[in-house]
Amino acid sequence: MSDSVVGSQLPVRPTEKPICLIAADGKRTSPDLAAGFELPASDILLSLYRRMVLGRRFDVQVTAVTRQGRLATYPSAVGQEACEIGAVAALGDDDWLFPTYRDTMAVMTRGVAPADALRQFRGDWHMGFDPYEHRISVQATPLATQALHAVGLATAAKLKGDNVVALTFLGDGSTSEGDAHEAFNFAAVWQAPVVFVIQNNQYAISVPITKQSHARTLADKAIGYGMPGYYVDGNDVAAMYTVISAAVVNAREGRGPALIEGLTYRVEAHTNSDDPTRYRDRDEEDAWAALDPIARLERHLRGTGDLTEQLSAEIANEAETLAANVREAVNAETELDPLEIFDHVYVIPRETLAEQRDYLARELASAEQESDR
Amino acid sequence: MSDSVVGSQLPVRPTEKPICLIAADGKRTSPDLAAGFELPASDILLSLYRRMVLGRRFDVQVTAVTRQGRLATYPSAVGQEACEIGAVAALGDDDWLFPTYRDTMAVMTRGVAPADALRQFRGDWHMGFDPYEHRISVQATPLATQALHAVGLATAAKLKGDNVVALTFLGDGSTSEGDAHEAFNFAAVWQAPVVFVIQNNQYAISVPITKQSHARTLADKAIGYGMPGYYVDGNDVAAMYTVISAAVVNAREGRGPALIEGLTYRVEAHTNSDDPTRYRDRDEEDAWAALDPIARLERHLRGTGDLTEQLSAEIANEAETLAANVREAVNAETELDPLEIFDHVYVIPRETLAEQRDYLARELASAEQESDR
Amino acid sequence: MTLVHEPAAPATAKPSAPISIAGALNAALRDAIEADPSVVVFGEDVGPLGGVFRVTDGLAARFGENRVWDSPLAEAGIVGTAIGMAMYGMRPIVEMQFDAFSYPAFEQITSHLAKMHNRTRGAVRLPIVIRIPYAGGIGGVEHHSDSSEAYWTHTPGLTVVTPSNPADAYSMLREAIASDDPIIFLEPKSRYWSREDVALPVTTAPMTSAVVLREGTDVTLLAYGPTVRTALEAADQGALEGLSVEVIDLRSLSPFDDETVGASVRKTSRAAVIHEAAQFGGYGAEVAARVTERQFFYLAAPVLRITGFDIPYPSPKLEEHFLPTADRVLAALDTWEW
Amino acid sequence: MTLVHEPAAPATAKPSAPISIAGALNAALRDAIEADPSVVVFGEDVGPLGGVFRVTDGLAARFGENRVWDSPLAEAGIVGTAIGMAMYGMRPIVEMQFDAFSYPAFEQITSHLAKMHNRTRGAVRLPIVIRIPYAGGIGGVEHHSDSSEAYWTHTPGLTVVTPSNPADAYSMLREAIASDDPIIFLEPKSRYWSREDVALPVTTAPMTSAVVLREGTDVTLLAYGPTVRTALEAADQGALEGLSVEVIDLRSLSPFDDETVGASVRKTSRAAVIHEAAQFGGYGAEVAARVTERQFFYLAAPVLRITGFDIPYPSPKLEEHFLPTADRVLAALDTWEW
Ligand SMILES: Cc1ncc(C[n+]2csc(CCOP(=O)(O)OP(=O)(O)O)c2C)c(N)n1
Ligand SMILES: Cc1ncc(C[n+]2csc(CCOP(=O)(O)OP(=O)(O)O)c2C)c(N)n1
Ligand SMILES: [Mg+2]
Ligand SMILES: [Mg+2]
Repeated sequence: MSDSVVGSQLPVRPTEKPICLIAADGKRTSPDLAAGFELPASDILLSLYRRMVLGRRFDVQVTAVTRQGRLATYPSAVGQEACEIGAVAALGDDDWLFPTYRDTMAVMTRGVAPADALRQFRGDWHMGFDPYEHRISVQATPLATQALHAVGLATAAKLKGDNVVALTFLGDGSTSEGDAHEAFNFAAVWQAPVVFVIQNNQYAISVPITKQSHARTLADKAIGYGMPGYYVDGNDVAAMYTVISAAVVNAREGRGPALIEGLTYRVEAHTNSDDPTRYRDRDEEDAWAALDPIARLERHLRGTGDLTEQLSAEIANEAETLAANVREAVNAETELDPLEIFDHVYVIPRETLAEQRDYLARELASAEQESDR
Repeated sequence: MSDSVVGSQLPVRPTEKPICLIAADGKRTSPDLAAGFELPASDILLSLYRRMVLGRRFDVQVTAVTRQGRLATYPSAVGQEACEIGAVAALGDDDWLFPTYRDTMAVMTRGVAPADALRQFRGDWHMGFDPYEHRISVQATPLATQALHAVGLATAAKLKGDNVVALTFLGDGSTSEGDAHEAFNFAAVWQAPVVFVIQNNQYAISVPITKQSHARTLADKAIGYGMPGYYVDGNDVAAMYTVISAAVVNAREGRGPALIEGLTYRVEAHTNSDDPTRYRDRDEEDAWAALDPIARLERHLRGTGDLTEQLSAEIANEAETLAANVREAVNAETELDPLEIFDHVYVIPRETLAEQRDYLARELASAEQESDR
Repeated sequence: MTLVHEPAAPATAKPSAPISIAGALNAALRDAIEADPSVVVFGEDVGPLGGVFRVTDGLAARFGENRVWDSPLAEAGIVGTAIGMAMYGMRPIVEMQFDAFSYPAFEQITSHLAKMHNRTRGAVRLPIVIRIPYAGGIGGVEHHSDSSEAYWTHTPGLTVVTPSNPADAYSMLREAIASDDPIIFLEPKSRYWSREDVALPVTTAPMTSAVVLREGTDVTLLAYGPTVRTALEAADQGALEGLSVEVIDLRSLSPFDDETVGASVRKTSRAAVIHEAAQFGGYGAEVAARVTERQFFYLAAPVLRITGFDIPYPSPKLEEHFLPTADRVLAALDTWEW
Repeated sequence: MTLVHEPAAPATAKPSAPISIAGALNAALRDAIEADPSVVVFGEDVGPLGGVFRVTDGLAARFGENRVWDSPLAEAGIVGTAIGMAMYGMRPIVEMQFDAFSYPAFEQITSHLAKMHNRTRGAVRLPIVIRIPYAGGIGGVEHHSDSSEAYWTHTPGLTVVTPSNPADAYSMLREAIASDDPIIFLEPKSRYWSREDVALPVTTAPMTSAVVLREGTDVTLLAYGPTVRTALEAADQGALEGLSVEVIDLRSLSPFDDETVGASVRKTSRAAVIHEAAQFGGYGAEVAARVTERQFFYLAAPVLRITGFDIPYPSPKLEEHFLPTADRVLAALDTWEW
C-alpha cells in the first residue's frame, strides 16, 4: 500500500481564480480562467443542460410536496445543479457515488426512481434503494463520514484490480470535521482512485464559510495532502463536468485522488424547517441568483443556436412529466411492515430480537382486534 | 470570534528547503536557507547548547533507569533536543506548553523537577505536577487531542485580553488524526495565539512518514488553513528557536497561529518496549547521527570560540549533577495512598465513591492485620 | 403536573407565565451569561440562528459574538477547545446539535473531559456543560433520535442530568452551569415545546436528586426526560384500574439517587424503569441491578424494564412502534403475579 | 484448565503444543488470510512491527503489503475505510492499538458499522472484525487499560465477543472473521502471554455461546476475558472452604447466552458477575438485570457485581487496588446470607 507513494508527481496547485469555461453572461471565458481545460462538445453541453433542468424541477417539486407535509424533511440542492449534475455526468457505470443528504438530485440523476430516491425523506426507511443496483451509497447524514467509505471502497477496487472510481460529495462545513481530513489523507497516502467534490454553497445551515475556514480556498487543502486541487466555478457546469471528468480519468488510470471545490450557493433554506432570514440577506441571494447555473448555460446554448425552441419545449415537457412522477410517488401510500424493524439488524438471527418481534406482533394483532370492534 | 478573520494577511508559504541557520558541519548557511531569519546572539546560542546537553543527559539517564525497571515506560526525545529546547526557550513565563508523552525533556527544561516530571512514567499518578504552577498541561497520550486544548486555552486568553500564547507539540504521525485537523482549523478561524510545533521524527512507532503523509512537507498543511507554515531543519536549534520565537511574537501581537515542522529523528526506540530493528536499518540511523543537533552547535560554538574548554567542563558537571538528581529521584520510595484514587474523580463528593473508598479502606486495614500476624 | 416538591419561589419571582422547556433553557442561558462573565456559549448554529431548536435564540445578538458564537463544524473541536478554555478559567456551555453528533467528540469527552480533574489530582477543574438534545419522537431522520445516556453514565468523571419540565429545565441548567464538575445535560427534544406556568427565575430540587412526582403504593415507575410523561400517563390509566402508581422523575442519571428510589421501592415492593434507549446494556440495566442489590428482600417481583427495542432507532413512520407507551407500561405491570 | 466442552479435534489436527493467546490469534489471522483472498489486515503498526503486542507478527512479510499493511494513524479513518472495503466485498480485520484509542472511531462504529446492514434493508453486509486489546493489569500508563465493552454491547448491530484462553482465541477469531456481521473482538491484554497446550487448528464452542468451565452447585460465577482466571481462582479457594462454585466463561457479551446462564442459575440459585470495568452502567448491570428478570423466583439472593470501582483506571502502581481479585469475589459471596 505504500509503494504507490513513490514516483508520484507533485500535485497540481489550485488556480488563483476559480476555473470557469462559461461565464455568467453565457460567453466563453478567456484562456486564463479556462486553465487549459477544453469546453465540452455541444451535445454534451445540451445533455448537461437537460439534466440540470430536470434536476431543478425535481427538487422544486419535492420541496413543494415537503411544504405540504408529505416528506419528513428535504434538503434542496436548487442552485447547485452544476455540481450535482456535473459530477454524476463524469462518472462511469461501474463507478461509485457517495452522496450526502443534500444530493438527492444527483441520486435521481444517476438513475434512482423518484419514489426510491425519496423513500428516506418520506420517513419510510433509512435508505430507499439497493446501493449495489446503482453503485450509490447511503445519503450520509453524519458529516464527512461517507468520505472515508469512498476511500475504502476505491482502495478495495484498486487492490482487486478493478477500474472503479469513487466520487464523494462534501459540504463546505463538512470539511471542518476530522473525518474529512482523515479521508483526504488516507486517499493520498494510498493513492486511492477517489474524487472529492466539495460543494461550497457558502453555508453550513446558518454558519457562513468565513466562520468555517480561514483558508484562501477549500481547494488549497489539497496541497497539505499532496493531492491535486482544483478551485472551480461551481455554477459553471461546463467547468465542473470537465474538471471532474479529468480527475476521474486520472484516478482510473492510477494517478491517485483529487480534491475539487465548486463555488456555488444554497438557494433554498437548509431544509424546510430552516429560516435563512435569520442569518443572510436578500442582496446576497440576489447576487448569487445572477450567477445561476442553468440560466448561464441556457444563454450560452441559445447563443450557439444549439438550444432550439423545440428542444427546450421537449425538455420542459420532460420536466413536467418528472414532476408529476414525483407527486405521484409521494402521494402513493407505501405499505410498511412494522415488524421489519427487527429483520436487518443482524445477518445472524438473534433470539432476543425474535422475542421482541413477537412482542410487537402480538401488540399489533390485539390493536387490530380493538379496531375491528 | 469571526471578525478576526477579516483583514488577516495571506499566510507565509513553507520554503522549498528546510530553514537552516547552522549546517551539520557547524558552519553558517547561505541566506537562501536562512530565509531571512537572523542567527541568534552567541549568549543565546550558548544557553540553548547548555540546555540541550542537560536535556540529553536527562533523557539518557531516564532511559537507563527505565531499563533497570524503575519506570513503567519512557519515550525518549534523544536526537530531538533542538525541537524540545528551541520551543521551550521561545516561550515566556505566562505562556502555556501542551506537551506529549515524548516531551518530558521539554517539561523538565521548563522547570519541572525531575521527580515530578517523571512521576507519570514511574506509574505513581497520571500527572506528576500542577499544571498551573508551570503553565504546562498534561503530557497527552491520546494523540493530537491536546492541540485542541491549546487552541481553547489560547482563545480564552485572547478573549480575556491576556498576552498569553499556547504552544503545542505534535508528532508526525499525530498529524493524521482528525483532532490535529480540527485544532489547526479552529486556531486559524479564531485567529488564536497558538503555535503548533510538529516534531517530524520520521516515525510513528514503526510507521515511517511515507506511510503517514503524501504531502511534500507537513508544513504545507498550513496552507489549507490559511496559516503561516514553516519548514525547518529540526536538528538546528538556532533555526527552531528563531522561527518559533517569531511565531510566538506574531501570535502574541494578535496575528494568529502558525504551524512549524521540524525535521528531526527519534534516535532511541519508541519506548523501552519497542524494537526498531524490526522496521529501520542501521544506515538510516547513522545518516541521522551525522546531523546530530548538539554536535552541530558544539562545532559552531567551538569555531566561534564561544564554547571554551572550561565552559563545556562546567556544563558537563551540571549534566552529571542532573543525572545524579534523576537517579536519586527514581530510587526514592514514593508514599502513595491507595485511597487517593477516589478523591479527585469529582469536585462534588459522591456517596457511591465514599462507599467504595470505605470498602478499600477496610480491605487495606484487614490486609495490615494479616501481615502483622 | 403536580410537583410534590413545589419549586421554592424566590424573592425576585416574576408572575408565573406559560413557558416551554426550550424557552426555560434559553432563559437559564441568558441569566447565566448575564450573571458570570466567564460563561460563554458556542457550537454549531448557536449564534445568529439561535440553534436548530432555538434554545440559544437571541443570545448572540444580546451578548455579542465574544460570549455566544458559531464555531466551525467539528464536535471534537468544540469539546476539545471548551476544555482548554475551562483550563483558563472560563465556563463554556457547548451544544451537540443532535445526540448522534456527539459521537465525534467521544474521545474528548471520555478521555479528557471526564478524567482531567482526576488526572491532575484535583488541580484542574472543568466547569463545562455539554448540552445534548436527545431521544426521539419528533419524526427525525436517521441519527436524529438516539438516546446516548448509557455511554455517558458508564463513564466515571461525568455527571449526567436530564430535566423533564420547564421549571427543572431552568433550575437544573443554572445549577449545571454553576457546577465545577463537567455536566452532560440531556434535553428531551420531543418535550422542548411543552409549556407550563413557571415564574422565573425558579429553583427546584437539587440537580442530582430524584423527585417523586406522583405518590402511590402499589408500584414505583422510574422515568426520566421524555418518558416522565409516559409514566404519568400510565399512572393516570392505572388509577382508573385501581392501581396506585408512584412516579419518580430520576432527573439525575449519574449520580443515582438511591435514597429517594430506595424509600419508594421499599414502600411499593415493585418497580419498573422506562426509557427510550435500547434495553440491552441500557441505563435501565443499572437501575434494575442497583435497586435489586439494595432492595432484594423487599421486592415482590423483578424490576421491569420498559424500553426501546434492541435495534437502531427506526425511520419516522415506524418510530411509534419503537417508543415505550403508557399501554406498554401497564401491559408490563400485568406480567407480574400480583 | 478443564474445558467441559472439549474442543473437537479436527481431522488435520497437528500435535498439541504450548501456545499463547497472542500466538493463537496470530495463527488464526495467518490461516484466515491464507484461506480467503478477501481477508485483509491493516491498522497502526500491524505491518513490519507485527503490532505492539506482536499479534500480527510476520504476517506482512509472509503475505505482502497488499494483504497486511500499516495505515496512517487515525482510528476513524481505519474503521471508515474498512467499511468502504467491506462494501466492495473485502473482509477487513483492523486493530485499535489500545481500547481507549478506539474512541476516535466511535462515530464510525456506532453510526455506520453497527447500522449499515439495517439501513440498507439487508443489502449491505459488513464482515469486519475490529480487534481491541482491552482491560488492564499490565502496568500501562493512562488510557492503556480501559474496559470499553459496555459502550459496544449497548449498541444494536454489533456483536461483541472475548476469548479467555488460546483455544478460544483461535477458534473465535476464525469464526469472527467468517461472520457476515461486524464483530468487536475484545482481546484481554493481560492474558496475551498465558500459554496452554493446543492443537491448531482448533474449533471450540460456537463464538456466541457461553461455556461452563467448572461445574458447581452452590453459586454461579459469570466471568469473561481477563476475569475468567479470577473466577477460577475463586472457585479453587472456595472449594477449600467447601463451597461448590460453578464458573461460566461468557465468551459472547452480545448476544448473551441466556440459556446456558439460566440453566446454571436455576441450579445454584445464586450468581455473581465479575469484570474490570467500572460498575455503574457496566456490562455487569445488564447481566444482573436480565438474570434477575428471567430467574427472579429461583434466586436466593441478589446477583452480585464484583467489578472495578467507579473511577478512571488508576496509575500502574495503584491498579492492583482497582482490579477484582479472587479474595474480593469470595468476600462478596460472604455478604450473602447462606
Ligand atoms: C457529525 C455531524 N454533526 C452535525 C450534524 C448536523 N448538521 C446537518 S447538516 C449540517 C450543516 C452541513 O453543512 P455543509 O457541510 O456545508 O453541507 P450543506 O448542508 O451546506 O450541503 C449540520 C451541522 C451532522 N449531520 N453530522
Ligand atoms: C488516539 C491514539 N491512537 C493511538 C495511540 C498509540 N500510540 C502512541 S504513540 C503512537 C505513535 C505516535 O507517533 P508520532 O505522532 O509521530 O509521535 P512520536 O511518538 O514519534 O513522538 C501511537 C500510535 C495513541 N496514543 N492515541
Ligand atoms: Mg454548505
Ligand atoms: Mg513521530
